Amino acid sequence: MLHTPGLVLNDGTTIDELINVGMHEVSMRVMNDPEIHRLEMERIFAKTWLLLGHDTEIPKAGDFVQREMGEDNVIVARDRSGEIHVSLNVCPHRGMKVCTAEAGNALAHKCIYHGWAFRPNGDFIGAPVEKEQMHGNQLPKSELGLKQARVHIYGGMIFATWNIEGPSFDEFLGDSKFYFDQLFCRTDSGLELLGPPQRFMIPANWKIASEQSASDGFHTLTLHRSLMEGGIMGGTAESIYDNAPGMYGVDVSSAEGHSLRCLEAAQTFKMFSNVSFEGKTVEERLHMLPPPGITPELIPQLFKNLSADQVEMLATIPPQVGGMFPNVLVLFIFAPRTDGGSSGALALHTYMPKGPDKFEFVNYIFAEKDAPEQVKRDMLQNAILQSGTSGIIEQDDADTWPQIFRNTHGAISRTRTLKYQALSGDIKPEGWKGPGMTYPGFTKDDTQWNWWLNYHRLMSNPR
Amino acid sequence: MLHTPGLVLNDGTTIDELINVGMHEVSMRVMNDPEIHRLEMERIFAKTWLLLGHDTEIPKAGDFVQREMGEDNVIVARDRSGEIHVSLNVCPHRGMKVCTAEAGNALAHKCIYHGWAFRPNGDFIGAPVEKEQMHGNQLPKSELGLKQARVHIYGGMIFATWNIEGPSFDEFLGDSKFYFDQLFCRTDSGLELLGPPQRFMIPANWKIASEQSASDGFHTLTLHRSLMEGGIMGGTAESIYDNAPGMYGVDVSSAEGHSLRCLEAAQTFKMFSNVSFEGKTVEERLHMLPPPGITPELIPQLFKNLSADQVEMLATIPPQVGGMFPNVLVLFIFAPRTDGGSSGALALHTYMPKGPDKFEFVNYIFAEKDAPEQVKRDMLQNAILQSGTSGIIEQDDADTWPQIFRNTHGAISRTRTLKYQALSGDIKPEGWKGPGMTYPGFTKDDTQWNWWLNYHRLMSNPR
Amino acid sequence: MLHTPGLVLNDGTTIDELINVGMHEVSMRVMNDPEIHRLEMERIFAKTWLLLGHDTEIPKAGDFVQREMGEDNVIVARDRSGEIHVSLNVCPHRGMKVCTAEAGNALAHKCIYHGWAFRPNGDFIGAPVEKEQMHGNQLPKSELGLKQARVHIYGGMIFATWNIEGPSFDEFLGDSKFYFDQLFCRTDSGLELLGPPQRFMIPANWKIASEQSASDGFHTLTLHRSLMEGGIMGGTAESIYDNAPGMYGVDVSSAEGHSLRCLEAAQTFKMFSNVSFEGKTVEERLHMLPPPGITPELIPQLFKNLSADQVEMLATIPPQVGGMFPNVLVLFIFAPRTDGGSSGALALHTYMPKGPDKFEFVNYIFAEKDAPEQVKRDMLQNAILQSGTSGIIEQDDADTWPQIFRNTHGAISRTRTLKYQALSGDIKPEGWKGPGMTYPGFTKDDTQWNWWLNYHRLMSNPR
Amino acid sequence: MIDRSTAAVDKSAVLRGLVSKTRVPLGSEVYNRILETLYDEASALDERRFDDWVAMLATDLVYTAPIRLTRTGPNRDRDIMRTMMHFDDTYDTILMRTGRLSKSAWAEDPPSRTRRFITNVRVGETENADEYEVVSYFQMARSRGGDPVNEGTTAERRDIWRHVAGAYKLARREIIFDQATLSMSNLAVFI
Amino acid sequence: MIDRSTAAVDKSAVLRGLVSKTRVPLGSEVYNRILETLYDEASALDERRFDDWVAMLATDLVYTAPIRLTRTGPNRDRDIMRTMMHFDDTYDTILMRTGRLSKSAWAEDPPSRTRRFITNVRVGETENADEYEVVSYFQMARSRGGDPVNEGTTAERRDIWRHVAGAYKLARREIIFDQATLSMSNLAVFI
Amino acid sequence: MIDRSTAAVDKSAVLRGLVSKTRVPLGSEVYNRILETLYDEASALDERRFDDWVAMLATDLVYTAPIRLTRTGPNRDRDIMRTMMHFDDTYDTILMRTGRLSKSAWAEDPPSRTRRFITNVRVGETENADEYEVVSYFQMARSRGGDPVNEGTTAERRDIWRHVAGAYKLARREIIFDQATLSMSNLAVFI
Ligand code: FES
Ligand code: FES
Ligand code: FES
Ligand SMILES: [Fe+3]
Ligand SMILES: [Fe+3]
Ligand SMILES: [Fe+3]
Repeated sequence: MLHTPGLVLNDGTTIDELINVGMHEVSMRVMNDPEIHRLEMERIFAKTWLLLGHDTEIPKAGDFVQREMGEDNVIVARDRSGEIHVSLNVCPHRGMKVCTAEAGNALAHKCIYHGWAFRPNGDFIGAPVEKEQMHGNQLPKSELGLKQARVHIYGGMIFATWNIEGPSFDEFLGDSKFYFDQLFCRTDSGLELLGPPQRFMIPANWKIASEQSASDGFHTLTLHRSLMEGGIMGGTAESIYDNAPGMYGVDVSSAEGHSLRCLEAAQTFKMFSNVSFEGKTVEERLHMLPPPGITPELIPQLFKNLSADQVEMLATIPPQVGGMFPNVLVLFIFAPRTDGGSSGALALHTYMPKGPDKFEFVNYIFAEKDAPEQVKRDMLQNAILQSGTSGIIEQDDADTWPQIFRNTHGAISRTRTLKYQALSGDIKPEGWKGPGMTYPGFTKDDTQWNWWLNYHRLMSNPR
Repeated sequence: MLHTPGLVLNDGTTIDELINVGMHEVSMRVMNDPEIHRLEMERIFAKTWLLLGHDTEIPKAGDFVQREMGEDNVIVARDRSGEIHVSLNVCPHRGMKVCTAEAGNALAHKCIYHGWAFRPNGDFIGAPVEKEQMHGNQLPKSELGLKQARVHIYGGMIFATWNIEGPSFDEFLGDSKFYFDQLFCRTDSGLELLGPPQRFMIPANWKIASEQSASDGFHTLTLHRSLMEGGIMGGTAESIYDNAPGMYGVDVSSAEGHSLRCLEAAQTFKMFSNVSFEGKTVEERLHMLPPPGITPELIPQLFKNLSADQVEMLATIPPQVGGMFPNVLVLFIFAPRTDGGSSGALALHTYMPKGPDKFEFVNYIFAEKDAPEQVKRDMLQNAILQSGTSGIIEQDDADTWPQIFRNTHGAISRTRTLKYQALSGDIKPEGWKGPGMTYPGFTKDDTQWNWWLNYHRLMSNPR
Repeated sequence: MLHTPGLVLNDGTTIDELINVGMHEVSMRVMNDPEIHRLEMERIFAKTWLLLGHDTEIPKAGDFVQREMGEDNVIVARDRSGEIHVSLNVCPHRGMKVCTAEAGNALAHKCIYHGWAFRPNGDFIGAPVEKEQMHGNQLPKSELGLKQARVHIYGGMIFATWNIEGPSFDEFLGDSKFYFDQLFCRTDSGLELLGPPQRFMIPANWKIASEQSASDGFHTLTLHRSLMEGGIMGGTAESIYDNAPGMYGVDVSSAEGHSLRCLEAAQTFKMFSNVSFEGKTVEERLHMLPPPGITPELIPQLFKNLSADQVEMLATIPPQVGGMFPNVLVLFIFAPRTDGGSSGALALHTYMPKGPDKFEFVNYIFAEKDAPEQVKRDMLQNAILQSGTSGIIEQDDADTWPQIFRNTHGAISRTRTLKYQALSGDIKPEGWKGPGMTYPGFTKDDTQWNWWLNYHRLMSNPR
Repeated sequence: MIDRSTAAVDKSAVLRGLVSKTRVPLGSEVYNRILETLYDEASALDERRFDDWVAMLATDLVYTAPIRLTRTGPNRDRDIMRTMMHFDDTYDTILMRTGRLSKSAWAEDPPSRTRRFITNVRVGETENADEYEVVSYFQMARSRGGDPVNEGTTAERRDIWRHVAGAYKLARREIIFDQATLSMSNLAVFI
Repeated sequence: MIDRSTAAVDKSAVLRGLVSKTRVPLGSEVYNRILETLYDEASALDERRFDDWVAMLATDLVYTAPIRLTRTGPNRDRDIMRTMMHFDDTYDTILMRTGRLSKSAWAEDPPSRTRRFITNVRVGETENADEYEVVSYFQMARSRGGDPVNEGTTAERRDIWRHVAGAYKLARREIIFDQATLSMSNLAVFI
Repeated sequence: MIDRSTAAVDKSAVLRGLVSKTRVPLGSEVYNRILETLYDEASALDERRFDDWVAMLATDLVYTAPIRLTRTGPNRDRDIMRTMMHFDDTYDTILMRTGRLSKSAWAEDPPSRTRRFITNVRVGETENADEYEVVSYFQMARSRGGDPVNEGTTAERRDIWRHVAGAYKLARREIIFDQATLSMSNLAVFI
C-alpha cells in the first residue's frame, strides 16, 4: 500500500475521504490512526524542513545539542570549521545512541556500547583496537559515518531535513519569507536563545496543536478568555465578544502551509489604545510603539536589515503569532507586565510527535542579542509567564488538546469532522505591500485550511 | 474487509473459526484482538441499545450527566420540555468536549475552545461574535448540532442507541421483558438511583465480565466461596459443594442474549430456610418473604403494575441476578445483614469498553423510590458491601477477570477456547407462566451460550 | 499472509529485505515491529526448546513453579512418580490461571473460578458437584486436561517446547553439546539452583539482549570498561584498548545459533597472570586454576563425567560466557572478590518477551550441588554482585538495551541496520578437539551472525 | 438522590480537611503518639495483621469513602458526593471483611504486597476532650503477582481518634479519594 | 546563553539542597512550626484556598523552577540550568496566576484533584536571624476529570521561610524538578 | 535450595518490620536524630555525594535485599525468600560499587535524577545499647535522560543504626521490595 501513488489506507480509505476538500472538513480519525501516523513520519517529518534549535546554543567548535526530527533522534553539532551538522544519533554498528548527553562539547563522540567514534560532522573515526578492524571489511569507513541530514541556517535558527534533493529552504518558506524576515532577520546580531528549551509531554496528537498554530485566532476569545478578564486587552469581561480584542487584522499565509497574524497593537492592548499613528513617519511610529522585542536603540538596525515595506509593516501592523508548517508555533507578542512595562515575549514552539497519541512540546525563548540585559531578563520572565509549561495562555491549550484527542477514538466520534468553513477568501488589503495570500478583517479559517491543503499534498506524495 | 458481509479478519480468520457454534467453544483470541475490538465498537456498541443512567439523576430542565456509549462520550440532558436527549459530546467545530462536567445543570452548553453553544437537545445556538458568522456558510445551523442518539426510557432507566432505524427497545428486550418488568416496572414511582455511580477501571476485555453476567451461576460456588464460608447461605465450608446453595432454580433467557436467574430465596439463605410456602396465597408469600427491595407497604403496588403471573413469580421464585446484552449486569438480591436485617441490594453495572484491554465498571445502586429512607440507607450500605469497588462478592470477580485477560495473549494460549458445553436445553418447567427459553434445575451454560450466539449474530452483520 | 511459506509482512516486506544475508546486516525495524513479534512467538517461542528452570527447584512430588514460555504462562510440576511436566496454565474451561502461586506444592491444582481441578501432570480430575457433570458432554475428560508441552531435562535444567514432533533436544543443541556439557554435566550431583530467580523488566525488545548473548565479547571492552578500571583485569584504565583483556580466545558456535567464548583465565585476570601451564598435566592445571565453580575436591568428578578432551579444554581454556538460542545467556565466569578469593559465578539468564517492547530478565544463579556451603555462599554473592538486577556488569547492559530500542522507531532510524561485518571465519585452531564452528583469536561477529542465521531459518518456516 | 443542579455555591468547608479551630501542635505529645499510631496502623495493614488492626478500631467506628464528581463553574469545588460511597462500613462490616480475608478471599490470595505511605498529618482538638480530629495524606503502592506494574491510590483521610486506656482507637474515618474513576481494580485492601 | 561547553567541573553545591552550615534540629520548636506550615500550605493548595495561600507569601517572594539538563562526564552533576525556568515568578505574577484561577481558567475548571506529599524536610539557619532555609521533598498526584491515570511530578523545594509576627512567610522558593522533560501537560498548579 | 513445599505455616514475624519490643518513642531525642540521619542519607544519595554516604556506613555493614515470591494458601504471607537477593553486599562491595560510579559506570552516566521519599519511620531498641532498629518506608522516583516516564520503586527498609561518636552509622539494612518482578530495569542506584 505504502508505495502506490496517493494515500490509501489498508482498509481502503482514501485521503480524499479523510480530508473533504470540497466541504473543508477533516475526519477526526486523522487525529489518531496509527497507519496515518506512520505515513506522516515518512511523508512529512522525513521530507520537510524541521526546526531544531538556534546557533547561539552551540557557539564553539564541538558544541552540540541532542534534538528530535519527528521520532528520529539527532545530534546537532558544530565542527572545527564552525559549520553546523545534523547527524542521526543512531550508531551504524548496533544502533545505540552515540550521544547520550542533551548538550555538551565533544570533538569525538564515542559510542559507549563498543566504542566506535565519530566526529561532529558524523565522520566515522574508527573502532577500538584499530589493528583488529572491528568495523569489518565489507564497507569502507566513509560509509560507516552517522547519517547526515541537510542543514540550513535561517536567522540563526537551525533547520534540517532528510530530503536531500527536495525543495530549498527558501522554496519551503515561499511567500511567507517576507513576513518571517521581519521577526528573525531584522537586526545585525539577530536573535539569541536565552536558555535550553522547556520540554514537556502532551497526551495528544501533534496535529491538534499544529492545526491551531496555523493562526487559529478565534479561539483566543473564548479559550483564553481569562486574558481579557485580566483587563489588559481593554473592555470588561462582559464586553469581550463585543470588543473582540485581537480578532481584527490581516492573516497572511502561503501555499506551503505557513501563516502569520498581523495585528495593530493599539487595537489589542488597552495600554496602547491612546496611541495614534495619524501622520507619523514609520520611524516615529517605531519609536512610539516598537514591535515586540525591539528596543529604541535597535530601531536603526531594522532599516538596515529589512526593506522599506517590511519596516513599515513592522511599524504599523507587525506579525505577532502564527505557524510554520508542519509543527512550529511563532509567538512574537506584546506582553504587558504587571509592573506596567512591556518588552514583549518572543517564543517558538515545536510540537514533536511521539507516536500518534503524544507529542513533545519544546519551547524556545528568545530575545534580540543586542538588547539590554534587563530587557532580556524581562522578556524571559514574560515569555515564561505567558507560554510553555506554566504559561497562563498555553495552560489552557495544553489542557484542551488532550480532551480533543480523547474524543477521536469512539466508533461514532471518529467519523465526525473538524470544520474550516468560515472563510474570508484571499483579498489584498488596499495598499498592502506583502506577497502571499492575505485575509484581512476578522480572523477566519483560511490559514488553517491552507495548512491542511499542504498536509494533503505531502501525504498524497509517496515519494 | 470491514465492508464485506460476515466477519473476516485481515489475516483471513472468519468468525466461525473464532466461535465454534457446533462445539460451543470461543477462541481466547476474541478476548484481545484489536481488530475484533474495532468491529465490536461498530457492530455492537454503535448498533444496540445501551444503558446510560436513570431519569432520577436529572430531574429538572437543564440537568445533565456525562456518560459513555462504548468509547463515545455523550451528554444525557433534560430539555425545557422535560424530554431527555442523548447528544454526542464532540463539538461539530473542532471536536472538543462541549461538556466538561460529569454532572450539572445548563440550558446552554458552551464549548470552551471557540465558544460554539448548544441546547440540551443538541441544537446549535451559534458561535461568538454572531455578525462574523464563524460557523461558516457551507452548512445551515440545523446541521451543526450535536449528533443525536435515539433514546428510550424503560422503568426510568435511560437507554440510547446510534441505530436510528434499528429494532425498537421492546424488540431489543424480546421475551426477557416479562422478567425485567418484575424488577424495574413493579411499583408506582419506580426505582430511584441513590447517587452517582461508582466508577473504576478493570484491566481486562469487557466481554470477560459480560459473558459472566449472562447468568454464570456456577462460578459463585467456587469463586465466591467466602460467601458460603460466612455461613449465611447455610451449611458449612465443607458442605458447600454438597449443598450447592443458589445453584438450583430456573435460568431464563431470550434470543437477544439477555438472561436472568430465578431463585427461591428459601433455598439460598439459611435465615429463610424455615419459610414454607405450602398452601399460601401469593399475597401471603409476598408478606412472608418480600422480593429484594420491596417493603410490605409496596406489595399492593405489585399487583397494580404487574400481571398476576408476574406477581406470582416474584413471590415464589423471583429473578435475582442476570444480564442484559451486551454489557449490563443485573443484581437484585437478598442481602442478609450483619445486624440480621435484610432489605436486599439492587444494583446494575455497565462494563464500558476502553480499548480491547480495559473497561470501566460503572455501578448504579438503586432502591424503590417509595421505600422508607432507612430502608434506602440500608440497601445502599448492603449494595456497597456486596458489589462494586469494595464489594466482598465482586472483589473476587474484579481480580479474576484481569488474570483471564492476561492469559489470552500467548501464541499458544490465544488458540485455546472458552467452553460452554454443560447444557441443559430449553425445557419449560411444569406450570411455568413466563415466555422465552427456560433452563430449570442446576445452573448451566445455556444462557451464556445464548449471549455468544447474539454476539455472533451482530458481529456477522456489517450493516 | 501468515500461512504462506517464507516470511512476507503485510506491507510486502520480505525477511530477506530485513535480514541482508549477503551484507550481514539486520534492519532496525526487526527490533520493534509488532507483526514480526507475533510471528516470533509462533515460529520461535512456540517451536524451539526453552529453558524454564532447574529440577532442584521442585524436589518433591507436587512441587511446582510458575514460569513463562514466551508469552504463555505454564506450570512446571513434579508428579507422584517424580516426573516433571510442563502444563499451559490456562484453564480449559474459561481461561483462568489454574495456578496463581509462583511456587508451591499441590497434588491437585484447583481453578478458583469454577473449581475445575487438575493433576500435576495436567490431567483433568473433574468439576465441582460431580453429579451435574459441569464439564459438559461434548468432550471426554481426557480431552479437558491442561495442554502439555514436551519436556527434556538436561544437566538438571528443565527445557520444554510446544513442538511435539520437532527436533530432539540433542538435535537442538547440536555441536554445542560438547561445550555445554563442560558446564552443566561435569559433576556427579550436578548443579543446584541457589534460590528462586531474580526477575525484572527491561523496556526493550528481547532480541537486543539475545543477539548480544550470542557471544558479543567486544562490547565488554567499552561498555564494561569500569571492570577494567577496577584493575582486576590487569593494566590501567589507559591501557585497556592495548591489553584488550578477555578479547582473545576461541569463540565456538553451532548452526543452531548457540555459542560460547572459551578463554584462558590467565589472560583475563591479573591475579592469575603469574600462572603458567608450561608442561603441566591436565590434573595439575585444574588444581592450579580450577574452572569457575569447581573446587579441588570436585576435580576427580570431572574426569568421571566428561571425556578427556572435554576435561583438558576445561582445564586449559574453559567456556565462560555465551548463549543458547533463542534467549539464554550463559555466564560461568571467574569472579575475583574484594577479599581476594575467587570461586567464580555461575548464572543463566532467560530473556522472556512481553510484547515487542519489553522483556522479563530472569536470572538463575547456580553452584555445584556438592560444593562446600561457604563456596556456595561466596558464589551467590559473586553472582549477585556481577550479574542481574544490581550486578555491576549487567547494570550497564540493562541501561543500554532500552536506549537501542528507543532508537528503532523513527522513520529514518528504523531503516538503519545492525552490522555483523567483522568476521574471522570458521578456522579450526591447531590441535582443537571440539566440534562445531570455531573462531580463534580476537572475538568477532561470527557467532552473533550465526544467531541471526538461525533466526532467519526459523522465521522463514511457517510450519 | 441529591439534586446537584441546585447545589448552592459554597467554597468553604467543601474540601477542607481539618475543621478543628484548636490545633494540636506538631511535635506535642498527643501529636507524636497519634502519628506513631498511624504508622503502627499502616504496618499492621501492610503486614496483614488484621487482628492487630481491628484491635485499633472503636466498636462504634464509622468508615466511609464518598465518591468524587467532576464539576465545573460555581460548584466546581463541591465535588465530594456523600450520596454514594466506595466504602460505607461499620465495625461489624469491617469484621466481616477481615474475617473473609482469613478464608477464601481470592482477591487477596495470593495477597497484594502493599505499602501505605502516611504524610502531612495534622491534628486538632474536638468538643470531646478524648477525641482528636486527625487528617493525613495517604498513598498506597499495591503489587500483585508477577505484575511489574503496581496499582495504587492516593487519598486524604479524615479521622477521629479516641484516646482510650492509654491507646488511640479509630472512631471515624472518611476517605477522600483523589480520583473520580478509581484506577484500582478493586478495594479488597483497607485505606 | 550560558556556554555549557566550558562549564568548569564542579561537583560541589551543584545539586546540594541544604546549604546552611547551622542546622535547625528536627524536633526543635522552629522545625516543628515550619513543618506544620508546610503541611498547612499543602492543604491550602490542595483545597484550592488560594487566598489562604497568598497570605502565606512574602511580598518580595521569588518563586522559580530552573530546567534540568541531561549531561555526561565531568559535568554530569551540573544539570540545573538556571538560564531557563518553568516558573519565574514574583509576588505580583503569583497574584495574577491566582486571580486568573478564580475566573475562566479552563486549565483548572473543572479543577484537578491534587495531593501534595511533603517529606524529608530539613531546616537550616541563615545569616538573617528571622529567615530559615527549608528543603523539602515534594510529590504531587494530580487527577483530572474521569481519567483513571493521574499526572504527577516529584521535586525538591529549596525555600526561605521568614518568621513574621508569629507566622512564617515564604520569601523564596526554588523548585528542582526531577525530570528534564516534564510529564505533566501543564503547570497550572503550584508546586 | 530452601524447600518451599514444606514451609511450615507461620504468619508471625514473616513480614513484620519492627521486631523490637522496646519502642523508641516518636519525638524522642534519639528518634529525632535518627530521622534526621535518614533524611541526610537520602539527600547524600540523591545528590550523589557518595563519599558522604559511605562515611555514614559501618565497616561491618550487611546490606541485603531478598526477593519476594508470590505464594498462596497457608504460606501466602511467607513471601520473603532470603535464599536469593537483589543486593547481597558488605562494606567492601559497597565501596566497589561507589568507586565504580566515579568512573565509567554508564548505567549512571548520565546520572539518574532520583528522589528518595522517607516516611513511616519507626524505631526500637536492641540488646545493644548503642544500636537501634529502624524501620522506614521508602519510595524512589528515578528519571533518566529525556524520558518523561519515571522508573521507581517502593520498599520497606529494616535497618540497624549504631550510635558512634555522636553520629549514627548504618550497620545493617535489609530492603524488602514490594514487587516480585521489579519494574526498575536495573539497581544501579542504592536503596
Ligand atoms: S553500537 Fe555503537 S559501537 Fe557498537
Ligand atoms: S471546538 Fe468547539 S467551538 Fe471550536
Ligand atoms: S475457568 Fe477454570 S474452572 Fe472455569
Ligand atoms: Fe491558544
Ligand atoms: Fe461473580
Ligand atoms: Fe554485557
